[in-house]
Amino acid sequence: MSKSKMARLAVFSTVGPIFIWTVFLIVGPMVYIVIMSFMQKGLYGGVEKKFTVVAYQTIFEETYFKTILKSIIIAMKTTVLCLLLSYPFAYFITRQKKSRRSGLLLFIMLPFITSGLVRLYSWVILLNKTGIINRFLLDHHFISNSIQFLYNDNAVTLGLIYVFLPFAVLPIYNALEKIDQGLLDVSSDLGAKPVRTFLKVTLPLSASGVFASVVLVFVPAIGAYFIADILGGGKTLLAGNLIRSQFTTSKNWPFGAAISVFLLAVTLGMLYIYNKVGNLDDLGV
Amino acid sequence: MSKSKMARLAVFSTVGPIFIWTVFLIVGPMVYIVIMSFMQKGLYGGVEKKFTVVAYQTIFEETYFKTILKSIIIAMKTTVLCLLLSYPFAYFITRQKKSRRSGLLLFIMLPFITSGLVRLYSWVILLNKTGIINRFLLDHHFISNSIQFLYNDNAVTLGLIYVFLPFAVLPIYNALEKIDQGLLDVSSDLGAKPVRTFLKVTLPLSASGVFASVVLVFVPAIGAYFIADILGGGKTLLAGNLIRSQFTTSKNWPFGAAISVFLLAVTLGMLYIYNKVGNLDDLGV
Amino acid sequence: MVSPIVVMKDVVKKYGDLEVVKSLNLEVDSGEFLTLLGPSGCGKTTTLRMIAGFEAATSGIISVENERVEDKEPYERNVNTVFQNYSLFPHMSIFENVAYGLTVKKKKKAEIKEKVLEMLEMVQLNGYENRKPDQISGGQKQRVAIARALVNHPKVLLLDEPLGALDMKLRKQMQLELKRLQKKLGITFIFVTHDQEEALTMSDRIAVMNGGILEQVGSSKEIYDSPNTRFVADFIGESNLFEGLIKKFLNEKEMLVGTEVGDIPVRWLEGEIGENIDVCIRPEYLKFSPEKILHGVPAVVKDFIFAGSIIKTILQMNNGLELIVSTFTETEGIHLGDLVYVYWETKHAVPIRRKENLLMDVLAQTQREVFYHVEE
Amino acid sequence: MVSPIVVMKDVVKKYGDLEVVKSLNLEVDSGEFLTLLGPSGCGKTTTLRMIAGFEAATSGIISVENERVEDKEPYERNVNTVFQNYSLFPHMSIFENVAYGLTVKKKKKAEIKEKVLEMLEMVQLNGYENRKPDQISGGQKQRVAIARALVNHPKVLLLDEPLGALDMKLRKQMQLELKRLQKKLGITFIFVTHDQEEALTMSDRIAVMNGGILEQVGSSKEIYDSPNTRFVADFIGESNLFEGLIKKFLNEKEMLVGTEVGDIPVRWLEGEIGENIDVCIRPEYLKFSPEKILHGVPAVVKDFIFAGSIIKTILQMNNGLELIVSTFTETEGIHLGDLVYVYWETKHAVPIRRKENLLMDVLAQTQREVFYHVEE
Repeated sequence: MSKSKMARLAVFSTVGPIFIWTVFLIVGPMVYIVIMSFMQKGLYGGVEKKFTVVAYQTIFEETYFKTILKSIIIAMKTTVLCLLLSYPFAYFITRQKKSRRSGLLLFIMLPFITSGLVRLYSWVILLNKTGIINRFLLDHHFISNSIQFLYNDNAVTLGLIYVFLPFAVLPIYNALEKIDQGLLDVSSDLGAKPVRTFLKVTLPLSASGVFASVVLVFVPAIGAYFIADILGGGKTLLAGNLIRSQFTTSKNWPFGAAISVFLLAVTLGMLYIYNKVGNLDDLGV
Repeated sequence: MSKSKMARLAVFSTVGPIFIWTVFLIVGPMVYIVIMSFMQKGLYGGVEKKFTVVAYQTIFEETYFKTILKSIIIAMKTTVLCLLLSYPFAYFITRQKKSRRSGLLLFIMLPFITSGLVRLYSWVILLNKTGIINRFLLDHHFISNSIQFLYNDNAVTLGLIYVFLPFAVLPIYNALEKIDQGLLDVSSDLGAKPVRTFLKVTLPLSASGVFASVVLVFVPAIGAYFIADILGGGKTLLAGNLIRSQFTTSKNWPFGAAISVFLLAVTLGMLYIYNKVGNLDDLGV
Repeated sequence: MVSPIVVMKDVVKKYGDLEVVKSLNLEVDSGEFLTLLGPSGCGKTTTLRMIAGFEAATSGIISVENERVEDKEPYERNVNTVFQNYSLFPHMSIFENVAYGLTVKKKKKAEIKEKVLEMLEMVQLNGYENRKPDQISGGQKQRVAIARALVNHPKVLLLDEPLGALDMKLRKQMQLELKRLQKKLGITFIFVTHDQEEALTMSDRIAVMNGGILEQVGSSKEIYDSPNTRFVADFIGESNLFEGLIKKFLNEKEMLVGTEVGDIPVRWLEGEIGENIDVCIRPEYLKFSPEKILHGVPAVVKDFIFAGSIIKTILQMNNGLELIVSTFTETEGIHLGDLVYVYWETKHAVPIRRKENLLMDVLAQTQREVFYHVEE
Repeated sequence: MVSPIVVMKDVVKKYGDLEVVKSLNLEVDSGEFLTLLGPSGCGKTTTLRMIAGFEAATSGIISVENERVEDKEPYERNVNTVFQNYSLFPHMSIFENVAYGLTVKKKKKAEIKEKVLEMLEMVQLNGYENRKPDQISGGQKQRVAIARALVNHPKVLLLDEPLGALDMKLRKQMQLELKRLQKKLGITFIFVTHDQEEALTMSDRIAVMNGGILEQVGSSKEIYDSPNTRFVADFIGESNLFEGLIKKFLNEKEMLVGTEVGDIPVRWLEGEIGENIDVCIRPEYLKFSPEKILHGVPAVVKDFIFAGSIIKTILQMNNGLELIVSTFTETEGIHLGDLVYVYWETKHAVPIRRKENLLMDVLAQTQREVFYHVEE
């Protein structure tokens, strides 16, 4: 055996096991969930080893399905709004001088360095019936009774946007920054006004970044529950809350697993459609 | 005014407000938290407008400080372990053929597309006293009584690693992939064996990726509470749980805010030290 | 008289305190192939980009077809550009790339198709219209970039080192193709390069730039045979340079210049006796012989360099400086170490004014102009 | 006799089914400056990388200093490489870059410092040791890369198009510097380039590659004056090629070749009457005159191209093909459209065997060898 082959073997024998273990750690539970979703629920939690699709049928019961559907719609709203906010923001940063860009990015990322939890509570404090905004409006007689901004779908959506916005900015920024200025010059040189250049060159070339942003926002948004806890105050339930209650109070594990698998399928389906519509295969994404 | 200036003005008048609003949305609550941390707590929640550092003093009371310190240590452990797992993993992927790399990355990211919550519950199910692992060990008489794997610091650390690992892999992978193969060739050409090349070229040139991984793991790990809820079962409290209880049951908002600010300071301090030690200024990071 | 299609007057470009282009005056005639030639960082690309509209001139006037364009955006100027690194749109097919300018101008689909296919045929890329840029070779990419610009029938085509990324053989081939296209279409080409040979073979006129200053504008022959400045002599082709001062005017065509290695006969120059000048003699105009010759400069044979069609003989003069002599064939009977005498026809010894003297001229002229204006 | 320091025997490199290097045999003498020359994709860089150890040969023998190295890792081979894109370590200072090889070999600090500073002085970069690679210019980076390789005193220095990224003037200067360093240190240089002129001026010997095959190995003069194949004639310098067949052997130095444009006298070749051959005549060896000349080929003047030191006259023959004639000065009294007769000295008309005939030779030789082995 040549030395070069030996060296390669040495690398694989070190890295290989870690690699396999990591894959097991990450993929294993995933597989377990899929299996569990096709089992029967145990009486006091747990599962019984019988194949059934009851858990999936339960999803389509009206009360549950309404909640899940609402979750999906809120997650989509959140994603679209995050994109609408983060795209101009990222675009704005890439238009700045190079030296200033990382500073601006750091600035927007700074609050992200503290946990989402605290930032959410600060929203509660700002928005609740005795919060600063209500007090300001009352003091200046814009309103006569305090308004409850919290504990509804909009508050939850706002919270979701707030927590996941930084995730949307970064991939778009990266994609925009990679676009060769020369291509924009060429477009302008060939007679295209800025709006056309944006639509025909900038936007298509940043599609991969937008795709990444969609994944990074939609996926956690569809599963998030603590935001609904805090800003929805138990009145706005999301699929995440439903899942948690199946594993805790309701003790219906297969149903919890089935909702997860269902949401995963919805997510993959949406990404597939996005991919087709966006013609991302053109970009080698 | 020239047309070019007008065009630029048009862009700024569209993008500018969104930019300012985004900054306000993101930075505003942050500022509010800092201010709140220096106020007095209200009797039934809320704050009174009096300057005081009582909240910060409370942090150093033994019971609280122990929890916060433990949080920091667990977050550090999580970070280090995530790096140790993800670096070889990312390295392994970059050593593969280019065509195979994105597939491998997608594979590791796939479970991430389902929410962390469900994956955590699957761990509970695997690890608890009546879980699969215990049943396997009992059935094969490796043990006579079931072992409680859950509800301790190690379970929480495991959970943290599990949830945040994908965040650690990506930046390191990106940094490793950017390293010019020519530099590794040169090192070998000049007589350096693979290990030396790794230590002197690969590792220093991936430092920026490692830094990003540290931020992306340490920051959420120090603030996470739902993982402690699920895997710690109320027995292992983290700083995140402490913060939440101040905003909910304990109604001591300034204290909650002060812990957040304190953790932010610790985080920034750690990153500063890491930056100095790692000599990242050399890399233009 | 052909009227100039592009006029640049007192154009200055500053980046902060750095003056990249210094008061540039240039007229480009309609249908001309003009090359901006100079080393990296001489301001040639910046000049081109100011004409295209990608850079705003700090001051001065730029006009295309008698219309001032300084404040116009690139998309409002009737000039097109071919970039060095191709800059093809990676998300569009070759057809879509070439059609881009016409689509923007909202031409009819049938017309676009006809014109694009015609242009692709002209650059010998018929059949490639459905490929993506990453599916074709470097030379093909360059041809697409040229087609994409030319399909719009611009008044002026700007080319920014378009052949820089191609290898030698392909480059030569593309030079011929470009020249052919330019003649056929009669479009004005402004071509930027740092390759002197490329400039010399392709251009009607060459504008040599150095440090933001236009050193000389003229035909290849003028630039090569009668360089205005030491820089031009040194940058374009190889040259042997002597430092000296004017000693004597021999007749209306010749003068005698005193140098470290003796008095040498030089082409006539409007100058004064005692003025410091440089003398440039091209290596192919130098001859040498083992026999002593009047005004011949003694030198020792140091080296023979075989450069393909040309053999370069390196000679060292008494003062230690080296001369290069180019010949097509080996000089028989001459060996390393031989003492030879170097001579030349006087018309090939070109006198060059020193920069400081040139500056004096400019100052004098400026003063004259100031007086003129005052008198008005 | 100088013994070869690098020997490649029947070296083949395949990527999948693609044979990039085809049974290559090459010996490089100690202290020699050998250039691998060829167009993009001819396998020259792959050949270099096999010597360095970055690519494993699919089959064949590679030895350095009589020691087989095919299975050795790059860090076990006593050769160093200078890469095209510099490949300086961005996180290390210039000093640390140059010191890298010595540090790896665990030399003493004082020794390292002395050697690095000495080498930096040799490449004229003293005072730059504390800078980072991104703080120096392209030419300086290239010099650091060369210093970093040379400080290890390798037996063989491999250079992979090291000057490709530099501009013309800097490139010429670095060519001289490299040649000077090579002579001074007496290290064997194997230099890869696609630039014929660079190869001709710098090399002791040139190995011309095309499509993975070594077409010809020889001194610049041999390659230029007596190309073995049509490819070599065409790739190195400019050439006028006639297709024809051997008609008659005039004497032991000359033969008559029949072509489309008439019978022409050509240098003698060991061939048979009736054999198809190509004839190559370099543009600088062609002469033309308005008067009719024996064996002179009639042609019409189509164009004059001014290329600096050389003026190229393009002539068109009866069969439509064009000839290039190079002269230093304009040919007086000749105008576009004139009918002229082209002639040359017979020794400058080089006969070239056709590839298919060469193949026959190889086959014949192989058969002979087979017989030889059988007889043993």
